[in-house]
Amino acid sequence: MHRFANPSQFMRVAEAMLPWMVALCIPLMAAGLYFGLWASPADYQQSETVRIMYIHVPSAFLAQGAYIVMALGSASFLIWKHPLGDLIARAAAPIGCIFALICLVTGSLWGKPTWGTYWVWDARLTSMLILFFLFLGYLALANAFDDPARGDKPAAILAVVGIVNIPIIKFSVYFFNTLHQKSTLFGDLFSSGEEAGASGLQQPDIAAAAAQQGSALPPSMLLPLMLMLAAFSVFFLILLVLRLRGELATVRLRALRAGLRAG
Amino acid sequence: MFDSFGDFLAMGGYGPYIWASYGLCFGGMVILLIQSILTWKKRRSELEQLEASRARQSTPAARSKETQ
Amino acid sequence: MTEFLAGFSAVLIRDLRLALRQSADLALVLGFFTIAASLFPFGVGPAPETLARIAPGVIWVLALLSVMLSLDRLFEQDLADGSLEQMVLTPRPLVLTVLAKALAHWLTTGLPLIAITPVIGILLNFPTAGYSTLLIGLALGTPSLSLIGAVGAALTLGARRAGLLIALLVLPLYIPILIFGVTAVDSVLTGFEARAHFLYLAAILVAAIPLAPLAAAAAVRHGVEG
Amino acid sequence: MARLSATSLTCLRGPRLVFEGLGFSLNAGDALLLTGPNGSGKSSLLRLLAGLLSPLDGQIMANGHPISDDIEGHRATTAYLGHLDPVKSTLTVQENARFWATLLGLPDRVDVALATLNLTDLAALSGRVLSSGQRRRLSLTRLLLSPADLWLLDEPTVGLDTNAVATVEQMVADHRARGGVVILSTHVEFQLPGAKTLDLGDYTPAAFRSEAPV
Repeated sequence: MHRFANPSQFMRVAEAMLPWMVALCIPLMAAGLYFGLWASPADYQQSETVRIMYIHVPSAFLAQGAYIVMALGSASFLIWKHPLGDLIARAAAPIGCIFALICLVTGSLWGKPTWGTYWVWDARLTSMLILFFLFLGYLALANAFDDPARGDKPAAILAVVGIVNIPIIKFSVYFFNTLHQKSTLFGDLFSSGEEAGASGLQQPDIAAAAAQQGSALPPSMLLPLMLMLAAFSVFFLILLVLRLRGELATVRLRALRAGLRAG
Repeated sequence: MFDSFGDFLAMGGYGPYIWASYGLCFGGMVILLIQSILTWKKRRSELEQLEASRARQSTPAARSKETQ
Repeated sequence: MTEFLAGFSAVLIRDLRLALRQSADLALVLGFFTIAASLFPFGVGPAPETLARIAPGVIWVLALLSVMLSLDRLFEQDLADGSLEQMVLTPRPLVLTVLAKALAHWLTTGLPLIAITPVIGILLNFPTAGYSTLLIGLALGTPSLSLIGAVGAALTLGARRAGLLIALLVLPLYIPILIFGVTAVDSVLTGFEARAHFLYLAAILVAAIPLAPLAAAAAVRHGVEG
Repeated sequence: MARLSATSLTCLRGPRLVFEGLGFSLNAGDALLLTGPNGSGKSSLLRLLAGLLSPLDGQIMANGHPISDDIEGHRATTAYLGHLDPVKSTLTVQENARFWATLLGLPDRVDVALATLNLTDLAALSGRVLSSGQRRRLSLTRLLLSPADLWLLDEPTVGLDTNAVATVEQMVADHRARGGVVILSTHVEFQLPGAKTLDLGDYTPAAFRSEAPV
């Protein structure tokens, strides 16, 4: 089925859901911001800076989610020749890259008041930095060919190779981190010590954030976090559909131009 | 809860860090959103323009085909 | 079975012969490794203790970079003169051909690096107690560098600025090997033993041997099209 | 059942639609001569048939099965001679030939192949010193070292002297006699008795067509 022959069922469903998603995202975001910034208590230890968590954790969640979407799209393109697979990957990659960057920046802005430095080679921040490099690699490879269409398959292969390597990278980063993590202030804050040997894909960030507080997050903090997570996820889907439409239009344009320049 | 808007902005002295990170985060998201919409709009207009020019040009070509 | 080996060894011998006949390329890799290593004393100061402390990290990072810099030798020339597409067209499984090329690359890059490492160790005042761990680590790690590098080289066939692009694609995937290699030496120097680190390096190698050629072969098949 | 056939083949090279709606059918022993102006897609068609290029549309069938089903199997039964001569300058003629012979699976035919294209006395020379005609003859030896019954030759005789051309014509005739199929493009005179011809100029898409692939 030529992907530009007719927008598949998938796209029609996605288009139809778009307005609903927007209608869902705005209130969620507003509520998240209200509870996150205004109506939730400061942390006894980090005081107000804990509010950065409400955007740091969701952006980390989206960055990893985007990579998984990218890898699944690429795998379906490579293995089952799904015509939209690589387009979904190409749509998700920039989103994931930007959110990885946001996660890193908010992480370092959160780190400055609490740890005194903008960057600490903490296991989770380091993993996010490497994930950001993987995104850069994908984007560079996907656009490294004179004929844009030639970049589809190599980029898809890279995404699958990347997802296979992520558990190994995460494990080695935690391994590296526990070796160099004696008892610094930072140690008990992020308590990455106990997380050493996290096998398989990294456990969800929420648990890590909860573990970091020693006891589970108080409900007054968990609410804004959940709201922001939901709002960010819906926002991600909106962006994905928008960019997917752009990718599909680009491919259709290329086909038309080929037909035109045939003479 | 904050007792005054001033305190809210000050954020217990950590205002710059918190507002910087919120600003950058939502700034990034808005830029991403706008860029996505713009590229889509640009592509769509190119598509319409191309299809229009094809429609215009295919009629004379069709005519010239009959005359061959 | 021998029929598979015939094809495999034909590619291996040819690549080794090509590399040895252009031994200038070999010297380039070793030259880079030595010069880059000797830059560090100028950078961090010649004090023996500082050098000794950073020596394991420096040697491993430079070994990694040296392997990566010579990855274009794997497919670039063969694509240019049409050999690569002919290799795709032979009845031989492409996966074995790619594995043979990666092995040839390791024999002509990884092995010489390991051979010259003691010299570099002297330059950087590498603690003698850690030598055996360093060499074993490199012996287990550099083949994986060549295998993962082969995937990077295959993915960037026909891409603009492939040399730089390979670095961006491959270096993040090299991080686990770097970590286990360097921490192996550190743990031995601090009185622990490095068995666990070697097992991790070996595990990565055992996984890379079948998986990397699969990904590289798929990328090569795409690379020759066009 | 045709050894090789194509139906409504369409080829896109980068942004350009090279040809469309192309079709043919060949049985064992047949030959197909591709003609047409430069840029009409002769090389692209040969690369498509070798499985080195995937068509935008249309179907290529080998022995009744689409080649896309088992592209590796198809490639293993195909000998493709492109514009490039894969001759390594640091290897000798003998080493070059033996490498391809081993890889293609007929290592014991090296001497016969070199003799056929009278490269025997050049056997010890390294590739660097060969002339382009000699390099072309060396890559032509690959046809004799390969079990493939389908030959796809892209201007095989470019740069060859007259008796070398005669050798190639003889090679092609013998191959067809053995039941092989040959598809070749050429701009010079080439003896191909009883061959079908295909002018790619007929399949170049008209300047503007009403039904664009939308």
